[in-house]
Amino acid sequence: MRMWIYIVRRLLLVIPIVVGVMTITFALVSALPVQDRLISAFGAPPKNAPGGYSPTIPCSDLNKSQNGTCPNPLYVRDTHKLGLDQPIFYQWGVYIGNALTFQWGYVDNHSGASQSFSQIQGQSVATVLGWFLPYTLELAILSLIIILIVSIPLGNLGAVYRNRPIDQASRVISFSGYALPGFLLGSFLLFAFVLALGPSVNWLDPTCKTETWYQFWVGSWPQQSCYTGEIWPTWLKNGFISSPTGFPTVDAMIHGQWWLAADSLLRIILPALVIAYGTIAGLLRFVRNSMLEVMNLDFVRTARAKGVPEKTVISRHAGRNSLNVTITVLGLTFAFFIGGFPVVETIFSLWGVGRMFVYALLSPYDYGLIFGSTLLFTFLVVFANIIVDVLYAYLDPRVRLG
Amino acid sequence: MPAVAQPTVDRTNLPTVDVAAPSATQGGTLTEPAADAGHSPVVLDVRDLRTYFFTYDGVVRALDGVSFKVRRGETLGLVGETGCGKSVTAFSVVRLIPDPPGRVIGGKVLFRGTDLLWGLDSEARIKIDEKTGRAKVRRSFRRIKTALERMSAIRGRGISMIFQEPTQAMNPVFSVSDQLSEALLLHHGTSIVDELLNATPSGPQVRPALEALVDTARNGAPDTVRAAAAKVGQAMNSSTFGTQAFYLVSESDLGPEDMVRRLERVAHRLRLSRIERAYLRQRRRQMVVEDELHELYLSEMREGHINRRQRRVLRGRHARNRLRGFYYGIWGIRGRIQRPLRDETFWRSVQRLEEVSIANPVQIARGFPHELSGGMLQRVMITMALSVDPVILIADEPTTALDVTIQAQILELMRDLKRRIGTAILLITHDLAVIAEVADRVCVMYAGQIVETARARDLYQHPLHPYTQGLLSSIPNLERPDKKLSSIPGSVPDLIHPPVGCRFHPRCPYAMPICKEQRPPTTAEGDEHTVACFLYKGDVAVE
Amino acid sequence: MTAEGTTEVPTPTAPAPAKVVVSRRGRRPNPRIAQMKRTWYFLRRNTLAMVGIVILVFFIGIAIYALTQPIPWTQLQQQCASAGINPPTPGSGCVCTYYAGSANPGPGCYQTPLNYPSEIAPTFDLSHGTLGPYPMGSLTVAPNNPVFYNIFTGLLRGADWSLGISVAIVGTGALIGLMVGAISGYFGGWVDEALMRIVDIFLSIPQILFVIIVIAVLVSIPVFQPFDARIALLVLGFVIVWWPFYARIVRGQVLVVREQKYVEAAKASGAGSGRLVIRHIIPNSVYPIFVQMSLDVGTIPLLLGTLVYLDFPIFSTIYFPEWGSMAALSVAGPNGVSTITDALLTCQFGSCVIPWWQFLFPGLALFLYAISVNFLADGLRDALDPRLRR
Amino acid sequence: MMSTESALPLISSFNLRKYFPIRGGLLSTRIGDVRAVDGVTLEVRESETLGLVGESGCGKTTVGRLMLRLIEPTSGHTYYHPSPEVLARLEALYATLKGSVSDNGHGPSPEAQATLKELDEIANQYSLYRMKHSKMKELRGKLQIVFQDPFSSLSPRMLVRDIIGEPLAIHHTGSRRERYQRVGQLVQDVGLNPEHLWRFPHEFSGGQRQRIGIARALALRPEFIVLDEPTSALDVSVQAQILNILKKLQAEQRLAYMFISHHLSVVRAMSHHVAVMYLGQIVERAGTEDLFSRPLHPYTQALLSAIPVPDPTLKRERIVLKGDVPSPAAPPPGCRFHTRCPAVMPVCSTIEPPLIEVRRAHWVACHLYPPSGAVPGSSSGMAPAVASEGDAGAGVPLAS
Repeated sequence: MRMWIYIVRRLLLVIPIVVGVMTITFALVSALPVQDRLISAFGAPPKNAPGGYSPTIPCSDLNKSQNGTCPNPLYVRDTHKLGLDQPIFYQWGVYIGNALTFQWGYVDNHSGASQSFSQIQGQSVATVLGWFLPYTLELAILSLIIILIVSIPLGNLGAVYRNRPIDQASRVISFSGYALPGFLLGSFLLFAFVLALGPSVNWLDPTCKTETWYQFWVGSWPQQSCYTGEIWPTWLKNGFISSPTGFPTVDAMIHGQWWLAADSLLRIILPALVIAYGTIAGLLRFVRNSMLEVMNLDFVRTARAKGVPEKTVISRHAGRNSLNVTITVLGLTFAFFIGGFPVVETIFSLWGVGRMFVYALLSPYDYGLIFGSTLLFTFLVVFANIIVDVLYAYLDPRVRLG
Repeated sequence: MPAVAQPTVDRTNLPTVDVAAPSATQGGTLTEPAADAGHSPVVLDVRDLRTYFFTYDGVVRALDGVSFKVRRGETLGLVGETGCGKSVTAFSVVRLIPDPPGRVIGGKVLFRGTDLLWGLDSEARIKIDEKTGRAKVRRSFRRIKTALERMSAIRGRGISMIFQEPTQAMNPVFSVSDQLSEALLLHHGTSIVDELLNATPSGPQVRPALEALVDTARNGAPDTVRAAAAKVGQAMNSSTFGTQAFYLVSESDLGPEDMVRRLERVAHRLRLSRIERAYLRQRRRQMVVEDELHELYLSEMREGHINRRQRRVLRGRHARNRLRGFYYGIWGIRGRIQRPLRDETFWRSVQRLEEVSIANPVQIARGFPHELSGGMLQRVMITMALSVDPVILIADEPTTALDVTIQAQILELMRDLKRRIGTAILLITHDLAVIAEVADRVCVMYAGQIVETARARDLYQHPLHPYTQGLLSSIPNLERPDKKLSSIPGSVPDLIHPPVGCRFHPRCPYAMPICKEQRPPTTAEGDEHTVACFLYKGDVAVE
Repeated sequence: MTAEGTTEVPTPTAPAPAKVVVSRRGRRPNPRIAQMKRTWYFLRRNTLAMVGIVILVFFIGIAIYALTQPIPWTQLQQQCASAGINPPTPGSGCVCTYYAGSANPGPGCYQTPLNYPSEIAPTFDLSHGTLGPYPMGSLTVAPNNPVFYNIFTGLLRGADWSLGISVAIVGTGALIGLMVGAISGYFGGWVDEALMRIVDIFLSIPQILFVIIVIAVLVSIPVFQPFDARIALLVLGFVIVWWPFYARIVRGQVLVVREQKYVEAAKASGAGSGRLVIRHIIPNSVYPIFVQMSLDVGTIPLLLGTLVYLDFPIFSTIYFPEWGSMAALSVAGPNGVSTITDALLTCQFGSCVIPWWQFLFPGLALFLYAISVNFLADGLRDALDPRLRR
Repeated sequence: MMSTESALPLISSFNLRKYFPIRGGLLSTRIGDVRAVDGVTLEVRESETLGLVGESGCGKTTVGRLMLRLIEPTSGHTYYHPSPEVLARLEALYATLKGSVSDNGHGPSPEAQATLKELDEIANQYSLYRMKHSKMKELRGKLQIVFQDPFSSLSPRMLVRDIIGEPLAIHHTGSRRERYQRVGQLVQDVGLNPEHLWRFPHEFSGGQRQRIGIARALALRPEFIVLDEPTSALDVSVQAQILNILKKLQAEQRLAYMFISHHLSVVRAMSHHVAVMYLGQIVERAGTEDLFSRPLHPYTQALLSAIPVPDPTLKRERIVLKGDVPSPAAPPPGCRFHTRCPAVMPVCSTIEPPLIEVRRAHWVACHLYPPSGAVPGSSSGMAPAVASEGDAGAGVPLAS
């Protein structure tokens, strides 16, 4: 009962955060120069229009001209169309409304992304991101699994065998994780597994297109096509939307292509490792320190005095308590975790929301895609935090029972 | 030797005894009249115990040659100011000293003739730097690990403890029943599983017993209902079902036939499925192996050498059983196959809570530590410590964190339990008054040494050591409040640079030159009364 | 621990006040120094921390040494000539000094921020064989306008930039965070609620993306266009994103300290809020940020590198040797395709050499710097935290 | 120590109430109150000690902090140095108020409103809680506090010299040099020596820290000091030292103490008057001798009998109270003690007994002692307790 109240309260707390994030993006957008916004909304001004989107144009019409210039009709029309002539609060309301209803603008042919992926021209940003989200999610889930599998046992061992080889090892791992930026680690791995080892192991190579592996099992092996600029796997139906679920691995299974499924998992192992590494670094120290603190607490001493064997003391009594801290920290570092995606997806030229963000960044006027992907990532973080809090409440009766 | 055979006897027969009738026939054989406590066998004999802490500021000589005896069924009080090493003594006995920084350096802790500190000297290689006074400690972690394994055979069933802060001392994420049943399973596991396996949920005599129970419940005085419930338990030879039935009928207000049907439904849960039985048998096998391991550890400590072959055999069996256990873990329904055991242990912990006369044991057992008051938690702690029928109970400042009225309750409870179970109690507190309430004999500690040991009566009537005298006279007295409080000047010395000779001499009113030079010997003044002070010239006590 | 004999029962005869003049002459050493010694003792026992200190000292030494080194003009000219760019003379050509706000630089001249004289010197030929479109051993922003310079010199010159920027960011962010956190924690109530909600909002946006979009917007704002010291914008953007971390940490600590009895004692003797916050609360709640700050000083160059790697425009116009960006530019390619992938696209297996030296050395420098800072920070935490100190 | 009745009241509080809100529910709205202090009326006389006794959570510490205005009360007022006529008027008003409120529980009657209005006027003039901050800051020098926990009451990052000198610095008394001289003087008064000034608090033992705390409280030459369990964290021998110092200081500087403690024997050794608190209310108030020799309220009797005595020879019959203290969030109706009272009557669970003067200067809030002039002697006062010992002692002693 109290648990439900807790969850509902947590959900209510999400509202101000989401609105606040949208407000921040709104502030950033409205700080942009008006002309850029017009271009990003309506494309480049027509060649014949004098002065383009400049607010005023020189004219000789005396009755409405001051010192030889009069307002640019194109500018006036489009600002009105975009609602930029309204008071700022009204604009804010409109913006929030659109953002909440996933109207984040359109990907037009100015976008670097649309140049690379001709299929997404003219689609709405939300749709496009919806197409790409599953690829990112698969990567995220895999790397989360890696994170949990590695960091919790290692951290606990580090606390138990304190200042001894395993502790030092975990220390070095975590610090090197702090100190290795994703792009360097990714490049190293790419070197090691793609160039150094050559085609013999290119089944690990994420940059390689999946369908070639597929074709290989079908019978032909075009080695070159592994490195052509082709981006989308042709085996997926209607362009790059894998159907029916959108998750390539799942779809491959549904299509009965088990090798394909295994392959598309194999190919995101390296990126997942790169993403996981940074987060593991952050998590390990917290797990270890919290475990150390818990093991100095009284109830652990009580358990020992009861005659509970040491293994059980650590795994059951201490471990369960430090698990709460671990989960909380995982929630806190989730934003960083998400921040790794653009880089990694770029290095390994995977397709995903992060890469969309980068493409949008490189294209001059593609604000819709930039802010859209940012909002999407933020929603992911918020969602993860809700899950973490509920899990925490479930694990800790002090929270659950108020 | 019989002293060692004792614990196995306790573990096997006690559960069946006290489960049948909680308070009445409780351990009548074990109770010792206080008169011949002097002649009853010594269960704990601590000789010249030394515990040091190696810190930044230097080596803290927390315990420097502490010796005392605890006899069966008696209560020994250990009293002294903060930092005099009372708690360190207790933790050294069960080897709960956090290491680093602490470490037991030397001495003997004979628990029924077994030296708990066996193999200690080879563990520590300590170099003390004379200039800075700091120390380098080399540890062989393997030896420490084995030593701790050995201790798990002693802790709980041999020596169990209760602590000062009940709210801190219980695990916040587990319910009271979880923590109680953990202790129960650790030490009575086999018998619990046996009873669960031998329970007969159906039979000719079950139904009538249930009906009898129900109609006694309709017009029943509680104890008659309880008796009827116990009869039901006997009928199904599972005593926990008796308790469960008692609380069912006393709480719910169903019509009689519904009640009977409901009871039968509950009883039906005791009819175990094949997988559940298999699981229980596996648990039992594991418990048996663990018991054997503990026996092995005990014998190792007795005979003084490690029996590697036997260890390898037992460990192998343990590991194989673990693997079989994983099979049940992988089996998706682990929660369900564990449920019979969980219910059993839950109701057993309810029974244990009844024994310490807690009014609503079911709610308490379901509750979590943060929902209960300090006094209640302390009772639960006592229950937990005593539920394994320990030979010695070490109570470390059990009432310090509690209020006066609650303290009175707890002391009352401890006296009562002592009368019933006859466990030897080592009571550690700074409050001379509390000691006076419960202790048979008292050791007064000062700066890591025991300065005086006597029967409580003697100590309070004629204290010999100046420190004891000072302590007693500095207690504000309710009877004579007008007299000015006399206080001991100064404060406890730091144990990094303890005073040479008698450690009390800087604060001692009778300090003599010899006190500054050598440490006074422990001399006997009258029977059971020893004191370490140069003022007294009794014959040197044989420790 | 107390020293002996200091606490005899008070004697009614108090000496004359004249004898009670309080001065430390001839008494024990300054207790603060004693505390530092204590910390240093625990730090010294921590091997990794000592390693970190050594590396940091080494790098600082390098930075100082680099500032004294002249620029090899003649070498520069030869190399530029060989690379087919018009030969440089001091102040013009492919290496020049560009002052913000002055006229547009000549061809192949790359401005440096804050009127910082460009240290760009030509590369040493580090390998045999060539790689795709890029000149050997060079860092580049885009294939059509190569920036030549010597990796070694760049590394030398990079030290002070990396340190300077991250210290500036962390310092400012920590200051803001300290103020916000202290206010929020001390006054509590709706102030706390509001501020913490804001902090949550900021923290729930992925930091890297947030920094990028903030800086992107700042750069595109016409007001900032003439003002060309974009590093200031960079720092500003990072600070906007970074202060909430410190605010949250400080606030948590303040909530603990606020309940301490000594604060109440000061209140009981009439201290106002200002005095309480400045004298009691802040001094007792800053330590946790120090650790966080030192960690971030190590982390931020990596993030700079990440920004550059994402080909973020702010670095494509202004260019300066900084480890993060050096490493990033060495692996980054045009529109988000990494050099490696590019190399894979251009030359098939084994037919060409991958410029490992390009990102190995800057990457190594970056890695060593960050890891040493982390070692030091962790050692500090252990030394300052009595619970973890053993 | 005999209580000198001639002494004037130095500080007196009327009907102090402090409710801490409990927040909860969906929008964390206020779902209840923790009634930490509920209608406490106290007075401390010049250079005398009032002992405040009670179990943990009974609100005694809150009373102390309220009387120093370290927290603002929910209602009620405290008057510092009230002039005799004001005091007399106040007592009269509160008496009438109590009468008029007790006869109709709901809503104050018109005359009650009149009294309330007059009370408000007096409060506006004299009450501690209506003072402007500048005036309050001056007064703070006269009202000081010594805390229970000697380990959290001294700032770990300040030198002892600065800790003790801080009140002086706050009030800008004298030059820096004079201040340090005064600090050195204070340090010697509490029995430390000047070299300690150059240390940090963590270098001291508990007793020494408590001495530092006392020195800090004395810095501004206060008249009234709240001693909040000053010795409960200390050992007996050190406790005796501290108590002796406090007594000496009181004799030298004519200090008035409010000695808050759960340790009755210490309270008896220290104080002239004693007030016993239970669940935020005062159940008994009397001179020390009177209270300890002839306790009237069952709770006081139980408390007294629960104190363990350091003498194994004498075995007293003890009243063991059942159960725990109820939570102050939901105090039981009527007499708050009736859930644990050994002498409980049906009336106890319905009507809340007023605090009435059953003997001279001996106030009790219990239905055993009817407000009528016929005051039962101590014998009949003990009677219910004695009767209760039968069922409390026999059978299961701790059934709750």
